[in-house]
Amino acid sequence: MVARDPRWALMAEYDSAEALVAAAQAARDAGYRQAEAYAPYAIDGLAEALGARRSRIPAFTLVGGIVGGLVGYFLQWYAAVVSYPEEIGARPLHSWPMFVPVTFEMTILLAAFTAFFAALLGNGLPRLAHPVFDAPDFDLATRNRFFLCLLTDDPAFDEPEAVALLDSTAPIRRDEVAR
Amino acid sequence: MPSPRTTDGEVLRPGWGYASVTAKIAGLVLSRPVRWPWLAAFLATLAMTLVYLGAMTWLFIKGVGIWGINIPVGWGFAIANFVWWVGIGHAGTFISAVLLLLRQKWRTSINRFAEAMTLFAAGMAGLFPILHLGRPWFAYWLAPYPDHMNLWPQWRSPLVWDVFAIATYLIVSALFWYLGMLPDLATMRDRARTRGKQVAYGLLALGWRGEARHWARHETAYLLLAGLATPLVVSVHSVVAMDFAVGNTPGFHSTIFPPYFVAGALFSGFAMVLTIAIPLRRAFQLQDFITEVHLDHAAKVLLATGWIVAYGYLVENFMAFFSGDRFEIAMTVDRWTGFYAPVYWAMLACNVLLPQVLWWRAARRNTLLLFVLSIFINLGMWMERFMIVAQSTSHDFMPSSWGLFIPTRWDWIFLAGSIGMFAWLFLVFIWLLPAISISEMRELVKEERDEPRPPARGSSHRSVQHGGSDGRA
Amino acid sequence: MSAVFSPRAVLVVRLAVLAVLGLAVATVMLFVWRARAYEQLGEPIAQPIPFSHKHHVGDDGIDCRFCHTTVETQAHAGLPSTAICLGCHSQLFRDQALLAQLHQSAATGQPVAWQRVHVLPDFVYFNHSVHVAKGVACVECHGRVDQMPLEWRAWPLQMQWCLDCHRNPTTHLRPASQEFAMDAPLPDPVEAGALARAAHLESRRRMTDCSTCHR
Amino acid sequence: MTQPPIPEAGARLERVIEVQRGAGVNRRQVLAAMAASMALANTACSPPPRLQAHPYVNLPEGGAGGQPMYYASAFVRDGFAHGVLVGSQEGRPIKIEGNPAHPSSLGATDIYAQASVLQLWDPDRSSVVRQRLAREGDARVAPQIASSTWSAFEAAWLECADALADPHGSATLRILTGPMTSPTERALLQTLLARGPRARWHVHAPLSDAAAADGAWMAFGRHVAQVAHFDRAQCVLALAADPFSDGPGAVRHAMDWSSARTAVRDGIAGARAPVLFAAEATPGLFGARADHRVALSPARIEGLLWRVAAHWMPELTPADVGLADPAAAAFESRLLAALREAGSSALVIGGAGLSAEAHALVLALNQRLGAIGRTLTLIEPPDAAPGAGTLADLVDALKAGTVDTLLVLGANPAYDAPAVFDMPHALQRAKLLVHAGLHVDETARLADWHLPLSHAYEQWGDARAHDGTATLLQPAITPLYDTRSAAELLALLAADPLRDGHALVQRQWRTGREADFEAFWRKSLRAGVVADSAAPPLEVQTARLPARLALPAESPSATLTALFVPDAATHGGAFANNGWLQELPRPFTKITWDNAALVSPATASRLGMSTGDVVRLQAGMRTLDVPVFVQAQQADDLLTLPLGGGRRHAGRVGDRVGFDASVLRPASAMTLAVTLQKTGRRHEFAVTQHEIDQHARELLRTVSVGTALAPEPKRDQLYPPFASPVHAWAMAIDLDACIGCNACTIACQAENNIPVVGKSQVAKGRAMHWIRVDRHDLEEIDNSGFQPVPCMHCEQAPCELVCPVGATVHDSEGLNVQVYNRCVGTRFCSNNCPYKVRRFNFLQYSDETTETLKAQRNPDVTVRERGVMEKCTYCVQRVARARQHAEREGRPLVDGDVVTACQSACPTRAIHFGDLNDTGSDVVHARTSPRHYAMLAELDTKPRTTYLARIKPDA
Repeated sequence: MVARDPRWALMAEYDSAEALVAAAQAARDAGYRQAEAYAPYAIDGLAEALGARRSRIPAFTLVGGIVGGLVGYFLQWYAAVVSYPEEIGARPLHSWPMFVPVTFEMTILLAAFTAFFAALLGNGLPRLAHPVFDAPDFDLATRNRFFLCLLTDDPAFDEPEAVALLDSTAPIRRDEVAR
Repeated sequence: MPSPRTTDGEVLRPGWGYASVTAKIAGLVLSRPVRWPWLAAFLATLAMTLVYLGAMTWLFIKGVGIWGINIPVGWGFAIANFVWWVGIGHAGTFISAVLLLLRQKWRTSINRFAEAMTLFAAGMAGLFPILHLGRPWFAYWLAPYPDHMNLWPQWRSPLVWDVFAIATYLIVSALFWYLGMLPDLATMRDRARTRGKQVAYGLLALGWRGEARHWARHETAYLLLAGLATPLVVSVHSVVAMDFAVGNTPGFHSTIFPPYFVAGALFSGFAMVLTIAIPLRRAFQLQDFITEVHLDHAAKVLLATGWIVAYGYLVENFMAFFSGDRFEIAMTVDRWTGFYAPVYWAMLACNVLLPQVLWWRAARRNTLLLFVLSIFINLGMWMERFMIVAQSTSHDFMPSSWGLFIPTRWDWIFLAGSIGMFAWLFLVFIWLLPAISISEMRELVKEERDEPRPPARGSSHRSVQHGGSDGRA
Repeated sequence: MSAVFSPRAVLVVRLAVLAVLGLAVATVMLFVWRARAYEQLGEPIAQPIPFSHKHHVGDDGIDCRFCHTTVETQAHAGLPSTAICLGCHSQLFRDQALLAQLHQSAATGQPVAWQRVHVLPDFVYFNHSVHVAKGVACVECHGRVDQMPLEWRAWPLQMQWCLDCHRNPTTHLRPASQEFAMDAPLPDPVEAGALARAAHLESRRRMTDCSTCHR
Repeated sequence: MTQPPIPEAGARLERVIEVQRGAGVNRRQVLAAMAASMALANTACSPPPRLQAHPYVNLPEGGAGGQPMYYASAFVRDGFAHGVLVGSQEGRPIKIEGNPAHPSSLGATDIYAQASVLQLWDPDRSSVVRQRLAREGDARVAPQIASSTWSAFEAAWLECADALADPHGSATLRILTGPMTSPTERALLQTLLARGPRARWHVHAPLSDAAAADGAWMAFGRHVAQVAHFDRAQCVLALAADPFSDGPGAVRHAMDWSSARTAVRDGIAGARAPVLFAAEATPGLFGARADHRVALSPARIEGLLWRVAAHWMPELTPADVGLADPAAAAFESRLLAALREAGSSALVIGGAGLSAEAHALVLALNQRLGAIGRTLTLIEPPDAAPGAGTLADLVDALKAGTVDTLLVLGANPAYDAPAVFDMPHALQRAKLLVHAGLHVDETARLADWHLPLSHAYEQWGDARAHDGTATLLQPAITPLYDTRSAAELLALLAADPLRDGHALVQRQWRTGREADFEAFWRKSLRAGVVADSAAPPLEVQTARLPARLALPAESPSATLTALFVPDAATHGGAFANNGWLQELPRPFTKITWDNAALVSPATASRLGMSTGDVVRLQAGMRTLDVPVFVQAQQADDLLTLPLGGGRRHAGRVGDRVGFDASVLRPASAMTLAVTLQKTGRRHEFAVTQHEIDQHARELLRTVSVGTALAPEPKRDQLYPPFASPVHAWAMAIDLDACIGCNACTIACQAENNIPVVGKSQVAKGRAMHWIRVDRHDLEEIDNSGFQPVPCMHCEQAPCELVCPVGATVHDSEGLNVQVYNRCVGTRFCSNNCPYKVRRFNFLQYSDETTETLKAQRNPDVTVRERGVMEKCTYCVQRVARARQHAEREGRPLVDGDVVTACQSACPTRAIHFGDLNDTGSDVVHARTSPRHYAMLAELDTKPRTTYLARIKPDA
């Protein structure tokens, strides 16, 4: 096999969201599949421009919620009817109307957990160390600057073309990101 | 420097850029502009917190008998405080979640500290049910777990519902809060200049780097949490209301309670938001972010919820007589004329009478007046909780067992202590974390810019006079 | 700028997190272990006089009721009084140093301070006589004392354990003739059923009422 | 009834305390563990404390315990015997039951008999002989007290005994005792008196009304004791008297009255019950139950008496009769009719506050009515003290300095003698003062020698009942301390060859029975009474009519009449150190830990006073500051002063509780004219019931005789009910029988280890009584009604629903059980209890340090710790005991096997308890009555505790 490129990516820096979105679009049109874009806030359409698929988080959350509800109700039914049945104020052992609140809370709780961790894991976080952190100016990615990275591992990556592509998007600067 | 073109719609004064917004809010934490007022408040509230912890220790040693509670009034201040704090703990999530779903721009600059307030208030609330137990060291018996006694919680008790509701609410609010703060923590990491802060914020930021797909998932999850938190907000205080509504005591046993408690919760919650926001924006020069518009909107919510609460009072009294239940009637008459009547009328004054000034725009934009009013509403809402808890039980079915609850000094210490600890936690929060969501403010900046006026150039030019250069500083 | 966390730092963080998790697990394990220790199963307990059930019951074959006189009539089985011990030991081994405390007790009127082996909390009201009357043999709760040189606790004596039997007692009953025997086998299901009917056992609900054991 | 206890009882107690101490350690360590668990949230992580087990050295008869043993004995109050069964567990007397065979009890008890067991275990009881050293100078001011021994005292006594016995000497001996009915003690006392030619006996009965005795003397020229038979009476008139609470026959009176009413209660057509007329000055239990009641000052009551008597005594002149009293006109006419109709079945009783003449007239009236021999038996007073002097005589002798040796036996004159005698100083005039008693009380502190006496349950002895029936006292436990019984002490003083109580009593009763003594002895011990020992009726001549006193002029508005009565709980101070009684709500005022001057609302408003005002009373030179309590049912211009407060040396409980009314009390009379002025100070009462009006909530219902209550509407049920397949326990309380005597409350407290919480806690609203007795003003009958309220054991219990940990649940027999060890103390159950019968341990209430108090506790009932809810359990431990007993015998439970503590104590049998599944049971019968109802039935809690409405007197 060929030795891997010592660089992780080529990176271009922009000062406006519009520029970044345009560049991302261009990269995608040029066939790049592993381009990454960084912005200080959520930019509508940027992820789509990079070709992100529709998120599956909502589906996970729904499942989590259903599981939570079932677990919650089963817990109450099992404790009150099976494990240690006791006469409480002459109410039936299985007094379902009174099991509703806890069931509801458990539904919300597990759904919330799923949504939260699905987002985190989906983003591969926590990941404290990443090549881009060593890139010049990257601390501005959380302030007011916008970045586009073309990854060297991308099968479509070809040095001269990539350089040309990035320059064509009029970045305020371009750097190489080491692995 | 109020801009000449300030209009109703403005939730961010013009002239702010990404960098300046970032610098301003991050600066509040990193280069703490206001030292002395903060330090004074911090020390004062810290002292109150220590007193509070001391009082708790004494309570655990001696027992709840140090309070004024008795038979028939088994619940006194502790539960009144609990309900009051839970109520206050509602505004935050309501603002963040509901207003987010409703796409209310004005939530942006107040949601972060409102959520923090929610967490701390709910925390204060969560303490009281444990403190008020006769044997607090067995509080964990309210949680279901397999034990060698083969015993479980009694699921029909609203107190168990409480445990689940409050716990869920605390956890979900915390997740929501943290998820929203993640990008800002990254900002802090990158703005921090000392190694220690970089590491601390770096760890908390979990390596957030603002990648486009991350933002997308982040937004989805954030919206989902908002969607889940919205019914949660309604459920939590409904469950708390059921602590009373499920009981049979005249004054407890009322179907209006859940909606009326939720409304009351928002009422007191927004009052507390104002109580906090007004000094905050003044102390930290945030008038540009928290504008009169925010206050105005909050005031309108106050007015609306205030009327729902008033309706609640009306229905309570009406139903007492309409039902023809002699016990309800006697209890209601006692409310009007009995030992606790002064509290009742003062409560009505605070919660129904005073808020009516908010019909006037001038009043809604007068920060001092709003501040005072918000405090009165907090007071009034506390008195409402107290009336429900103490007066109802003091005057129930058996005249031969009627008795009064007279608070001891310990009752007052626990009320004051919880307020002090709440304030202390909040001060710690604005000391260590960005009190306003930076990333969302950037979006706001973007949206402001995309609007035809003011022209983009102008903005960057104006931004210079803010000292917040958009170039590499 | 340079990254906040070098790969090395990340490793450190990872290890730290692992350590914390490991510690948490260890603590839980510790608590569980101590909880088990609470039951003190099979731990022989030193006594002022090293009394051996193995010798008295196993070797000599003395009936339980000979010493525990009130087991059939009262809540307490009856810890044998000094006089009962002396009933034999005024003759047997009377000069043994081991028994000095016994004679001293008889002389001074001060009881022998035995260490308790089977302890129930103050709020549990166990009644030996009823269990005996219903056909619950000694071994069911005290185990094979005839094999215990020093008495130890054979069963946890915790609520869950009591409940297990109270929920289906039938399988724990023996005929009156074998209640005080140590090695009598449990009767077959048919006979057990007959015993249960004869004993007029109360309903399962009654047997698990709180008021059955707590007052 | 079992054999007398065996000698090891003492050792047994030692052991008990040992074990208790062990348990104490245990509890403390558990608490520590719990404290740790606050941090660790895991109690299991501290290994269990290693406990010790102490066997008997010799196993007592009756086994190791677990089964209670009952010793027939008697509790002696004011010299009279109240037959009881002393219930012992593990050798410790822990609970008193009435003795069904005893004429004063018939199985029931009053509050004092119930509380007597706490008196036995009172940690402040005197335990050692005390001697005052260095008598010269004014040593008494700064006395040096040294604990001494009986032998030392005996030696000291022998010295002066010879001097006393010397026929030519001058040394004098005076003996002061309370009323004394014990044959043994009286015999020994006579021998002692006989030994000293200059010895004299004085009797001091602080609460007895001299006027009554003088009245009898006036009428018949001799002393008589009156034995009333309510069961034979058709009409009873009580004049300033409360036969349901005063005197040794009170319980019997209530019992007879109640049983005479059963036919009417059961609605049997044409049944007649005794009609009660009460003319009373201050509210009493009899008045509250009377069919016709009027509140008058004692003087006006006398007027009434003369007017009524005149109808049977033509020889009385109009001057004697006086003018009609408008206040009593209606009452009077009704009364006359009733008396005429009743004839010889009428019964008239006079009480404290009447003059001797009035008492004489009462006897005469009874005689003219023909009541004597039918509803009223006159007997030789069991406590007659022929030749004995009064306290006044003794004081004169003391002041004259003619008393060398004064022996005070079982009396406390330094506290309870009227202040006019200036007893503390008078006593110091005696050259040698010897005091013997249960406590180191006010008198003991002045004495040169204090000798500790044994409690009734620690000694062999005997005493007579109100009708003269003798009871043998047998010890249920050997003395806790080095004490002697009164008989043993007298034997010592009289240099009797016998010193042991057992021998002394046997000698006393052997005379005349040598033949079959052993059989007699066993029989009497087991029965608790000596058969056929009741006093024979006296034959009296026709009563001489007294001369009418000049009617006292209507007192000027500034002066009021003060009436001295024994406190309704501390009984003149004798029980002041008894926490149960101090904390017992007084029947009418519901005051605890206090006594108060009662005034009528009219008088209060006239003088501008309200409850809690402290006023200064003045009579002659003496003044006393007392807090006022405004009480309806009180006669106008009358001030009731309860005796028994303000003890100076009662003990840790009784010291300085309330005021000491004897400061104002005159030498003999029970009334006194006083002037009153306000001090402007206020006093806080600890009251357990603030609201007397029941706000038309029909909690306490009344019906006219023969009519039925409207049946409760049938309510639809959302859920099918839970069945109680085997037993279904229930209680029915007959409000027509209840006289509000509080015996149930104390019985429950004794049975269920209910802690005493103290005045400040009661004032906060934290009294712990499991069964409280509510009093309501009933407009419809213009009188007070009493309603005992235990847990209702609702079938649809609101408390259970809201408990988050299932600490209060229903058991299969329908008991609403409270599982203390599961309770975390949210108090939601109490908030949700419509009847407010739940009680909470807001602080650590139960005493875990005082050994003797721990020894009193019922081992079958958990001692509740701080933070736990508790309430009436229907005496679940008694249910369990009965069940286990039946199961050992292989038989089913039958009606009457289970008797709750309140039920067994009740003097009127108002409480019915039993199994609803047993169709023949007493409680089922009660629930079929047309008077049957459930309190707050509209809440549909389906209470198992229900009530039978009180029957209105027919107008």
